[in-house]
Amino acid sequence: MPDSGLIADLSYRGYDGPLLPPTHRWWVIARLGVRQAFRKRAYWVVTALSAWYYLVMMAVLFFFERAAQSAPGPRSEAGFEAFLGRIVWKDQFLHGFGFAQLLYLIAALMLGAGAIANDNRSKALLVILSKPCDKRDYLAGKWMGVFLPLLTMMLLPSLVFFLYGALSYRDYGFLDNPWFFPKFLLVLVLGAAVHSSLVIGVSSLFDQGRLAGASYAGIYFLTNFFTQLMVFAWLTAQGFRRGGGRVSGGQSPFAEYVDRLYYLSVDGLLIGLCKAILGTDGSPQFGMPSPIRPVPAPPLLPTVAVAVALCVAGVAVAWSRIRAVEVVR
Amino acid sequence: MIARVLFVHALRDFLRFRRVLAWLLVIAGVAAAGWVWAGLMGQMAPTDVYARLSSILTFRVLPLAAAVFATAVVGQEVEQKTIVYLLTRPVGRPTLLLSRAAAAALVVFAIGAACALAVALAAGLGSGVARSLGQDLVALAVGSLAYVSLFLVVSLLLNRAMVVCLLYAFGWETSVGNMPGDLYHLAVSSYLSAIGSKPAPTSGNPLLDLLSSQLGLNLITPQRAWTVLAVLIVGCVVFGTRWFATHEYVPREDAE
Amino acid sequence: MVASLQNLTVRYGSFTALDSLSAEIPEGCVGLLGPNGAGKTTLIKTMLGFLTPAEGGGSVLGLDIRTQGREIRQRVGLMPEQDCHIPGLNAVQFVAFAGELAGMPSELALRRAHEVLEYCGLGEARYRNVETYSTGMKQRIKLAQALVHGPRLLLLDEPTNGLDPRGREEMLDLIRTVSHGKGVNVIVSSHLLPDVERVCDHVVVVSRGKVTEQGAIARLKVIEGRPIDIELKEESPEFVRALRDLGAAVEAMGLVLRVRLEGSAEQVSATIFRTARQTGAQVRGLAVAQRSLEGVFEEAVRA
Amino acid sequence: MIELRSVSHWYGQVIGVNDVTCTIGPGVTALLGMNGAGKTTMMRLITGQIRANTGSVRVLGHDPFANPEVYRLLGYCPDVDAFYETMTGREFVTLMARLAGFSAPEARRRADEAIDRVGMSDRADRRLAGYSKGMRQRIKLAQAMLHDPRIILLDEPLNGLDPGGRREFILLLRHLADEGKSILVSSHILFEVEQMTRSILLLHRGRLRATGDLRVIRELIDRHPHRIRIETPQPRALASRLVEWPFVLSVSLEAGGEALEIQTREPDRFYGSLPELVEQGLPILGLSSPDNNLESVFRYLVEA
Repeated sequence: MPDSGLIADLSYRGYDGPLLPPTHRWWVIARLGVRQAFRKRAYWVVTALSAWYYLVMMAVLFFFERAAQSAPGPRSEAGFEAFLGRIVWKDQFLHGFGFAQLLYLIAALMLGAGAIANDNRSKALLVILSKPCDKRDYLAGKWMGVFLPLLTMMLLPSLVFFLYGALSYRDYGFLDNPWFFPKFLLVLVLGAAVHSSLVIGVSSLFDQGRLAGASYAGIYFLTNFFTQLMVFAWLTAQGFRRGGGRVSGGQSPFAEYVDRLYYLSVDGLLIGLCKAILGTDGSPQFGMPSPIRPVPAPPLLPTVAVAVALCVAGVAVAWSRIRAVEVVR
Repeated sequence: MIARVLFVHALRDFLRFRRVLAWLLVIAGVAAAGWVWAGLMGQMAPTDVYARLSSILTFRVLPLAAAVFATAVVGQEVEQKTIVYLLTRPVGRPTLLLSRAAAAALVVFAIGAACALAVALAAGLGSGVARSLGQDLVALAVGSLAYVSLFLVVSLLLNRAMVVCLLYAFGWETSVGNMPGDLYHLAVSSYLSAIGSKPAPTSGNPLLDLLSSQLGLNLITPQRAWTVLAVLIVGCVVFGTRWFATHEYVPREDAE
Repeated sequence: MVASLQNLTVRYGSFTALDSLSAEIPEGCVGLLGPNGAGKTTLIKTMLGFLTPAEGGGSVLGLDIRTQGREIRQRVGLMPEQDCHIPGLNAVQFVAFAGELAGMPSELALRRAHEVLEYCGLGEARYRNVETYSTGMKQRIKLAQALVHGPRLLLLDEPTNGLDPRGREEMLDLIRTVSHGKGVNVIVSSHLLPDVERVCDHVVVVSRGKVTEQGAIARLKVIEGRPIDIELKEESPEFVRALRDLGAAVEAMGLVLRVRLEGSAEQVSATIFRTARQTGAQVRGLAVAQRSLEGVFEEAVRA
Repeated sequence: MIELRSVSHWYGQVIGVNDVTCTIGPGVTALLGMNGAGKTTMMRLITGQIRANTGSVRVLGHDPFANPEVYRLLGYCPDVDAFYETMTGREFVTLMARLAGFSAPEARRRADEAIDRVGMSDRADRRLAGYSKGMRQRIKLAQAMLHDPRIILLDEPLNGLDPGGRREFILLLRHLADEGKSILVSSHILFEVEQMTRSILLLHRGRLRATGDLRVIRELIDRHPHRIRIETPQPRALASRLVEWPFVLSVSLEAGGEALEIQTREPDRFYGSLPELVEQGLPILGLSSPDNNLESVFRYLVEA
C-alpha cells in the first residue's frame, strides 16, 4: 500500500501480526472464566459473605480483649486468658470453612452450573475447536475457570484471618504449628477441586445452565438432608451431650458407623476432609461452651481418596459428554 | 384411543433411562436412611418407626417428584419446542393435557410407593406396618394427584415453573406444616398426613418431632382432609384444562 | 495450491465416509458441492485435522493433515453451519476471544476484533450481547470470528443459511470481496447452487466419498459448439423457420430458442437480429448458452 | 380455503402481523418476506397455535385456534428445529400418525409411506439426535403430509436440503398442488419459489405488501425503470447512439468490461429498435435484463 496516499483503504485486510504457537490454549479459556467471574459483583458479595465466621470471630476476640483492657485487674486478665485457652486456633479455620459451605455452593453454582451447559446450548465448542484447541484444552480451561475463582474465594477470607491471627496472637500459640497453613491450603485446594469437578460434570449433562444448577443443588441438598438425618441419628444414639450417657440404640450395630455416614454429602465430605487433614474433631464455635458434641474426624486416607475419586468422576463425566468430533455436523 | 397414545408417549418420555436412574438413586437413599434410622430407634414400636420415617422421607420425596414431572407435562414441551407437534394434531387440548398429567401422576405415585415400600421394609414389615403402608399408599395416590394438579397449574401460568414448584415443595410444605397456630391448614402435606399413617403424638424428642412435622398438633379429620384435597384436585384440574384450552403455547426461545 | 489430498480414506466403524478421495483445491474461491451425506462434512473435518484418515493423506496450506492439525487450524478460519457463540459475551469480546484462541496477543485481538466487526457490517451492534442478535447478524458474527486471526483459508459451511434475500446478497458480496484480491482463499460448502455460482470460480463435487467433478465453473458450463440462447417476447414460428432456412439448428424451449449457427459471434448476432426484424419477432435476450450449474452437479452426482 | 380478515397479532409490544386481509386458495402460494416480516406469525395464526388479537382467521370455515376439526385436514411443517431427540425418525412419524387418529397398523403404514415419499426409508431407524439438518427437514415434511391433509403449511421447508432433495421436493409440491391441495410455503430462496408457483403473498414489516399472481404484480410495478444489459465489443460507440433515443433514461458503461447498462421506461420500444443498430454495424453479443426475475420484484417491493 503506498504511503503517499491521503485516503486510507478501510476495506478488509489480512492480519500479519504475531501469532503465538498453537499450544496451551487452555489458559485462554481459563482466563476468560476467571475474568467473567471476577467481573460479577455477586461473586464478590458471596466471597464477602463467606467470611462471616471469621469476621464474627475477630469481633468476639476484639470484644473480649477490650473488655479485659477496660477493666484492668487480674480477674478479667485471667478471664481473657481462659477464653483464649479454650480456643483451638486450627478449629477456627475448620469452622470458617464449615460455616461457609452454603456460600461455596452458591459460588460453585454461579461459576460452574452454566460453564459447559450454556456452551452446549450456544454450541460454543464449534468456535473453540475450530481454533487450534482440542477437547483437553477445553475441559482443562473450563475446569480451571471454575476452580481458580472458587479457590480465590475460599482463600481470601481465611488469609485475612490468618494474617490477623499471626500478627495478634502469635504469643497465644497461633503459629505453633508451621505446617498448619500449607495443610489448610491443601484442604481448600481439594474442596475447590471437588466442587469444580462435580459442577462441571453435572453442567456437561445439560444444555441449560439453570437445569444444571438445579440438579447440582438437588444433589447437594438431598445428600445434605441425608447426612443431617444421619447426624441426628448419631446424636440420638450417642446422646446429645458431650460425655453424656447413651440414650438409646446402644446395642445397634449402626451406632459405630453412623458418624461416618455424616460425611456422605458434598459439604459433609469437605468438612470431613478439613477435619482429617487438620487432625481435629472440632471444638465449640467462637470459643463458647456448647453442649452438643462434635462428630469425630473421619480417617484421613479414605476421605482424601473419596474426594479425589469424586474429582475424577466429575471430570470423567464431562470428558465423555464433550463430543469433539461434532464440530461440523 | 388417542388419549392412550398420548399417555404411553408421555410415560415413555418420563421413564427415560437417565431419569429412572436418578430416581432409583433417590429411592436407594431413602431406603438406606430408613434402614439406619430404624436400626437406631430399636426400642420404638415398628408402626411408630414407620410413621415417623414415612413423614420424614416418603412425603418429602412426593412433592419433589411431582414438581419435576408436573412441569414436564407442558412446560418442558414448550421449552424443548416439541409442543408444536402436539398442539397441531386433531386432539382436543383437554385430552392432551389430562392424558399427559395422568402419566405424570402415575409416575409420581410409583416413586412415592417405592419410597413407602422401602421405608416399610426398613421398619420391619409386620402386620401393623403393613396396615400403615396400605393407608399411606392411599394418601400417596391422593397426594400425587394433588401435587401434580397443583404444580400443573403453576406450570401453565408461569415460565420456568420448576424452580417455583421446588421452592414450594421444599420451603413452604416443610416449614408451614410446622408453623404455630392454624397455618398448617395451608400445606397439602397436613391433609395428606391426616389420611395417611400417623405417628404417636410425641416421641419426647423435640428435634425428631420438628423433623417429622409433628410439632404443630394436626387436628384435621380424615373427612375434612378428603374434602379439601378433592376440592383442590378438581379445582386445579378444571382450571388448568380451561386455561390450557384458551391460551397460547408456542415454542419459546429460551435465552438466559 | 491451497490444499491437496491424495487417496484419502476415512471410516467411521464399518462405514466408509471418504473413499480414496483425491482433490486439488486451487487458490481463490472454491465451491464444495455434494448431496447430503456425500462426505463433504467429513472432508472438512479431515482437512482440519479432527479425523485421522485410515489411508492416504494430504496437506492444507502446506501443512500435513495427519500431524499438524493445530497448525492448520491456526491458519484456517471456519464458519460453522449452526449458530454458535460463546455465552455471556458481547460481539467484540466474542471475536477478540476467538482471536486469542487462535493465538493473537490480547491487545492485538481486541483491536482486530473491532476492525473485523466493522468490516462485517456489525459496527453498530458490536457492544450488544450476541444472544440478542437476529439471524442475519448471527451469520455475520460467525464470519467475523472466522476472519479475526487473518486466516489464509476460510471454510464457510452454508454461509447463507436462513438469510433473507437482502441478507444473502450482502453475505455473498462480503465473501466475494474477501476472496478476491485480499489474499484469502475460500472454500464454500453450500446447497444453494446459484450462491456458489455467484461467488466461486471453481467447484469440487463430492459424491459417495469421492470427487466426481472438479474444475473452473466457466469451463464446466461450456456446451460443445457454443450455441446461442435467444429469448423472444412471443413465440414466433416464422422466426424459427427463417433461422432453419439459414441452416441453423434450432431447439425451442418455450420462449427460449437454442440456436447453433456457423460463423463468428458478431456474424451470428447480426444474422439473428436481421432475421428477427424481417419476421417481426422481438428479441428480448441473447446469450451464449451454458449448462446450468445444477445440470453439472446432477451429472457429477449420477456418475 | 384459508381466509384472513383484518388480522393483527402482537407479542407484548412487538407486532407480528398488522391488519392482514387475504384468502389462500388451492395450489401453491408462496409466503415471502424478510426475516421478522411476520411469516412465522402468520403460519402460527393459520395453524391455530396463536389467536388473532383483532380480526378473524377462518380455515375451511372454522376458527383454527385449538380446533381438532381443523387439524384433521391440516399439515404443518414448523420452522423450529426440535424433536423428541431420543426417538428414531420412524418412531416419531408413527407417533404423529397415531396422534392424528389412525390405528396402530394404519399409522405404521402411513408413516412408512410418508417416509418413503421424502426419501428417508433407509435412514429412518436411526435416532433423530444424530440426523443432519437435511434429514431432520425431511422428517418434518413427512409428518406434515402423512394424514393426507387438504391444507399444508410449510415454514422454510427447504432449509438444509441438498440440490437433489430440493428438486424432488419442488416436484412433490407441484404434484400435491395438482391434487387440489392448498399449500402455503415460506421461503427465502426466490429462484426456487419461481419454480414452485406464480402466486405469492409478500409480507413487509407485518403488513401485506403484495398478493396475487407474480406476472400481474410485475406488470403493475413496470412503471419503474427497466434495466437492460448489453454486451458489445464497442460499448462507447453503442452508448453514443443509445443516448439519442428519447425512451432511454440512462446509459452507463460497465467498468473494464465490454458491456453497458441502460434504463428505460418503455422496454417494448427499446427492444423493437435494437435490430436497427445491429444492421448499422454495431454488434450486440449479449442481451439480458437483470430485472426479469422474482428477486428484483422482491427488492422493489420491500425497498421502495
